[in-house]
Amino acid sequence: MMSRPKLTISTRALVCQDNDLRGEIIVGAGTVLHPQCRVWATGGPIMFGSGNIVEEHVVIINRGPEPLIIGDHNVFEVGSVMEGMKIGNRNTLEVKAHVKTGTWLGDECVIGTVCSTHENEILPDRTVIYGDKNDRRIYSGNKANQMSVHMRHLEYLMQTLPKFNHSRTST
Amino acid sequence: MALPLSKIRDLSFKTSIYGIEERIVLDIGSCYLKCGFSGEARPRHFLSMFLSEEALDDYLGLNAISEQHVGHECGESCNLRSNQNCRGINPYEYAELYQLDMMRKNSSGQTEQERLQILEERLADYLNDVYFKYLLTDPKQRKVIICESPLAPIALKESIAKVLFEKLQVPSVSFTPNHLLALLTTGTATGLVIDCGHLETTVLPIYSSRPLMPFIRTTPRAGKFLSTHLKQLLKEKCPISLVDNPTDLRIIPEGMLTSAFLETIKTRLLFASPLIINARDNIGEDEMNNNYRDVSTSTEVNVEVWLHEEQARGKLAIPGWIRERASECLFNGDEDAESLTDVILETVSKVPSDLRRPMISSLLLIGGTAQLPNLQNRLLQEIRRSLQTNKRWKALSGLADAVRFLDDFTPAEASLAAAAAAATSTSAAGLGASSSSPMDVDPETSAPPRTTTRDKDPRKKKKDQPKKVYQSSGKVFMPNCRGWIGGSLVGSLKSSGPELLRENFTGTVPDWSTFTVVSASSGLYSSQSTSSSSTGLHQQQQQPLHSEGTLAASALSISY
Amino acid sequence: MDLPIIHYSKSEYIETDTGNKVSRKSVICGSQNIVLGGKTILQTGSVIRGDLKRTGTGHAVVVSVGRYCFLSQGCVIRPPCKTYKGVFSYYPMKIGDHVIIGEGTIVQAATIGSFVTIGKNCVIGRFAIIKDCCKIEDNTVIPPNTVVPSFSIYKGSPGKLVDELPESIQEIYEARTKDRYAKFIPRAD
Amino acid sequence: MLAIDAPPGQGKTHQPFVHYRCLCSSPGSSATASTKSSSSSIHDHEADSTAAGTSSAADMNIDNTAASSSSPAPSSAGALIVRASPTSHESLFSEHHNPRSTEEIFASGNSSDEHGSMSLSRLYFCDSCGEIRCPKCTQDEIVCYYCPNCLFDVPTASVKSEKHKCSRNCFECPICQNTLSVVSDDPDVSLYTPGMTTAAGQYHLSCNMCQWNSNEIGMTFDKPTGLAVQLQKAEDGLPDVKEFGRLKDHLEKYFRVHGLKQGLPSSLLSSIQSGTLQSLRYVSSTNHKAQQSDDIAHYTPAVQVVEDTENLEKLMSITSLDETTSMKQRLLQLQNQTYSTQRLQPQRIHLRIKKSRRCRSCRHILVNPEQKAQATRFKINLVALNQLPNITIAHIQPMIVQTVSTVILRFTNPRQEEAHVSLEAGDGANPNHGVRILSENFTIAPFNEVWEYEVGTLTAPPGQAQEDVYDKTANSTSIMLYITPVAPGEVKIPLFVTFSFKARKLQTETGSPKLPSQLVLSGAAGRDSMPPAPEVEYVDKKVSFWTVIGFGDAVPTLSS
Repeated sequence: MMSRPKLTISTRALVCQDNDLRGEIIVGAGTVLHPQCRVWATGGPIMFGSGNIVEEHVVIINRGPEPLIIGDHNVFEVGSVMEGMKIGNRNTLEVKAHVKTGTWLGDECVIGTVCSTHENEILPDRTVIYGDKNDRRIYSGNKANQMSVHMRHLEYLMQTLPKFNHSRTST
Repeated sequence: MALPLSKIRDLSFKTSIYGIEERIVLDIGSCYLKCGFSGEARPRHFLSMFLSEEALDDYLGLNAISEQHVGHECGESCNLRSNQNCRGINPYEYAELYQLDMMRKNSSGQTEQERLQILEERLADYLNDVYFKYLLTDPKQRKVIICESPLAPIALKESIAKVLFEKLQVPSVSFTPNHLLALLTTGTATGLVIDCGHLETTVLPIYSSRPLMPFIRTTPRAGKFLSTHLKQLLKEKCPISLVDNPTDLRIIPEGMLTSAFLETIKTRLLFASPLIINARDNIGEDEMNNNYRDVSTSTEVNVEVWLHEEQARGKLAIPGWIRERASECLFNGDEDAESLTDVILETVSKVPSDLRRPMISSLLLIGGTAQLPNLQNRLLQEIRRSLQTNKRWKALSGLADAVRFLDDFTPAEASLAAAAAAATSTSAAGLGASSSSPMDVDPETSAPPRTTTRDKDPRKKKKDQPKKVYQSSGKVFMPNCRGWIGGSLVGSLKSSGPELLRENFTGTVPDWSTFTVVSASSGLYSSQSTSSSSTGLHQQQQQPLHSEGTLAASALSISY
Repeated sequence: MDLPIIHYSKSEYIETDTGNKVSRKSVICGSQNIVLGGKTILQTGSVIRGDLKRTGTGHAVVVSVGRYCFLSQGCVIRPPCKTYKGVFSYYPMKIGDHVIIGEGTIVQAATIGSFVTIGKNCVIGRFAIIKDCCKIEDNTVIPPNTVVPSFSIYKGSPGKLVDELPESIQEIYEARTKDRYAKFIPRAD
Repeated sequence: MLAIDAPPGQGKTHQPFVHYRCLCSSPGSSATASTKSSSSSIHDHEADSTAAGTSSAADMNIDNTAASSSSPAPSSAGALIVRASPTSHESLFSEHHNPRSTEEIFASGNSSDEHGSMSLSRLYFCDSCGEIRCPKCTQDEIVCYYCPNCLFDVPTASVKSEKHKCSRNCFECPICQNTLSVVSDDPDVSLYTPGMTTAAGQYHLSCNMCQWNSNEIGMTFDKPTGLAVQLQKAEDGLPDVKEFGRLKDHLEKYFRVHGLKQGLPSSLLSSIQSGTLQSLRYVSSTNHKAQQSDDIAHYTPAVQVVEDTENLEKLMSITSLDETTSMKQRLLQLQNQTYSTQRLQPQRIHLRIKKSRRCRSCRHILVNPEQKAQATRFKINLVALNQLPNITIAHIQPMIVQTVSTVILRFTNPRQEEAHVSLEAGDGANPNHGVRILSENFTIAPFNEVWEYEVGTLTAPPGQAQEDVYDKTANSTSIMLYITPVAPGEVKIPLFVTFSFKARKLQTETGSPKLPSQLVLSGAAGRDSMPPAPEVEYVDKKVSFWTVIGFGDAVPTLSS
């Protein structure tokens, strides 16, 4: 095993045991890391805000020297890959979505299933990338609704996951 | 809104519960196929025929079997010749369903046969899809109306009939001329119909619902011509810059300029410029392009592309002047290919002199290329300008004030005045002539963008002056659907062109150009006239028509 | 061509009484909530999330997989979730018999019928319903709540009907899954 | 990104495959010609089946003349009588051609061109004709309609008036064509409890793919059900529908005025081709008033639609391709074919159908699914897979030019009777590779349910079978082939298979004529017309067909 990760986990966060964490990682309150996810702070630290969900097979890598700051209430669905520079709040990386190196995500973006961004770009708020050809549009839906669903989702995970999984604490 | 209007109509026409009386209306073009049921105001489906070259080979069995075709693994998705799959191989390239020179005899017999085979197989696939995937109706139950272009190759008509009768077993097929059908959607039966499609533009005068076939004229200035011109412009004028290194410019790789790519640019970015620029004689093309560039007010559009060779993202910048001027090629004719304007005026000049005014004041532009935003207004200006300035049309210059499209509005005062003036000279009832609208008095100089674009506004204008001489419904129907809608109208009235019944199908179909005789009511198709080939565009020979003896007029063979 | 014989290391796989062969290198969360029908194979790296169970209920089956199924390497079976009447919950998933799920495919469907083949690297969205006798081509995305009717071939993102399966497909898929099971044999050592 | 991939270009590698040939696509075949009178095709079938019945398994050269005089009417076609047809078929029939003789089949498909051949899983086997049928030589019929999203059966009566679209709550996203969900602003509200008092317009359609939301176009609903009706109502109230209705009235009047006999307009459409010069001159030289009656009366449109000038201006100032609709999006919006993405409307989901299939030559049903949308069972399913030996390539050596490669083909018998197979390599391939079949005649054991459970023991030691075959297990027999490719490139060979077996003939008490199940084979030889014998009777059946087998690419020489 590599050098032990340096974890700073909020007491109100839930980080499952069975996953692969490397480097310096700070996990904010209410954030949930499912088993089988991979968070590698090989360069600078990775800092999660509050209320994020990181599902299995997710890869979050920070290779650069700067810290990778992840805002609040983002969802990283199964198999998504985050290599970007910065991510705002309430973004969704759907299943197998890929945010490439050097990219910044604003707020409330949706990177659709199996879609990817380009390298080194800045996505404005409410960008959605979807479909075979990575089409883009700016959507105008109502996120407030989805926020309440997100909060309930977190609540559920906080209750259910510890029944079946061991969790980690700060090192 | 109470009961929808269409419902009331349905009742009044005694449609049965299954609506079997309603016919299938098909408009089969070289690039798009429109299909639907008669009695409906718009086609149900509008299918594009994008098909790869590779897939085309499949029809000949030249191609390798796709990888899925392996033993038991196979069979799930190896419906090799299904259109979907063919399109899937390379969905960006297509071949037109047919070519105009399909029947040209100079090509070797084998290839012609092959071409026919491909045509038939493609048609069989498309039509099978039309019935079982789109219209979802039993082909055996409904009669079929084909909106046909009068100059489409006879082989196409024969193949259509063959597929419909033999593969699908439809009870009857009637070929009905597209131009006339389109004209009926304006509520009139006299006019000059300009069908600006993909392969060619055909202009056909129709008088009292009689297509004046001898006066039909065509020009290749149409959609395909525009695509070729656009391709040239893109290649020469639009380098691609790399996204990562904007100063690094590349020429568009040939492989990128597929039909689908061009179609995308054409249908999403191009429009006809509202400004006419006068070309001096002998002006170089480059100079002209510079002129275009200088006066252009349209924005540049960046299209992101992927450069395969460089493995890099590129940006194709399409300048505004190309967007507005690519369609200029439709208005600049030469000897081989007359411009739209010239072909229209040529037709007008050839019709009997007392029909000229009714014709030029009842223009109707239809066809896929007519969807190009602002094309019709531009054409109107061009026609007026030609009449006023072009020496060739000096004889017609008196008609300049009468030029009018049937689906344009004319201000009431102007039309009243014009109608009064025209009252003595026009022939048919309901027809009149208009003066030019005040907005574009001077077609020489720039007229501002007047009424424009394909997008029809659902807002409808109230009829404030019900006693107007002109009552046009305006752009209520799309130009590319008008022919189909006409077919639907005629079909819902239980009429159509002469019907060819399945029992009597012998493999041949009536041919416009040979004026084959058809007795409509009995459905008997007599193949007396096998004399002339399909090339007879200005065929002199005409034969009498035996339709229940109702027709008194013109049972004489005449010479032209 | 015949399917190739797959040899596996005897130490890696656990064979159950009913003939299920489950890799020790697969991740099975909440195994008490998972039912495998028999003669089903779970390959290396596959994940089944039996821990995401419905709120409120006591012991409940979260994921049930039928007979002769083949879950390839790296696929993820994960029950779908939504809020219903204001309550957020995960809901059980049912997979029928003779189902093949390709490598790297992520399934969050509500139901997958019998005689279904899902290709590699597909994503089956939340609460999707795949009926009996279907094929999902490689790299297809079936968006949430989509229904795939019987005898369909879906492809693309979003997955669209591209063709129909032949009427003989049930026999073909049944024979294939059985063949696959028969050819999944321990390495002779 | 408009990333257009160039076609793959490089030669693909060819995979091994086994295809079966359907005779309908072979040159000179008449299998699809079923549009003639039905009696002749029935005649064909009759002869086919009797001939197939008489041919004994061992005898390759069937005496078909004898066959034709044997007993008529197998149970499946009991009502039909062999007639001495006056057509040319008669002469053929008295010779040995009409029932497809082995030689005839042999002659029709002896080439390696896989055009018209498919994997077994896509094919059907018509047991009254004794021939393979492909999807192209079957006739589709609609069994039932259903919505592919909600899977509800739609009664045939309402299908057309609902425009073949789902009339429940199923919609397609106008941007990405994904299925839309009905969502509420308030997450605590259940969509499934109607009758609740809810805020006005709190429901809308939303796409979970591209995040499109019907709020964007101002479309909201007060209740979450019956949305389709609301949308269709709006669609039917559009100006084109109104105008269409007006035109229909207008033209109907016109058609009626002109005394249209038998519903066909005299002057309007049937006389189209008489639009001759002669009549024109007549028209021109006489009083126009006289002609007026022949023209359409003055028409007053129901609506007036102006073009939208905004659109051209907008189009002139766009900067990205995404600001206009794609052709795909546009063609799904036939109510206006809009350029503007903001005007795209959600569309109701198109229905799908279940189909039954008939043999084109004998009209027997080959496939008949159960009527319920969700059922996957079939009442009749005569797929070839259950009736013909399934050939798989069990082992293959790489193909090297001028080097002998060994291939093992496995023949699996799906029938419950022992089968005899004889093989013959065709020589019609191009290039003609050297083929040596080690066992040309062999038997395959019948299929037995019990063997299902011992699939694990499928590897009996090879070479130990009693017959001179490579291997025999359960219901399959493997044989060895030596292939010597003569040229590089894909190696494929035509292989002629004759398959004979003793079919069990079940006597049905009722003699129901419509029960061609797998086990009931209609071919019968020398049997009584109606014996109530309860015991199982066996008849000899022999089926011949062509296959094309590909072995992948041959490499020029062995690289050492």
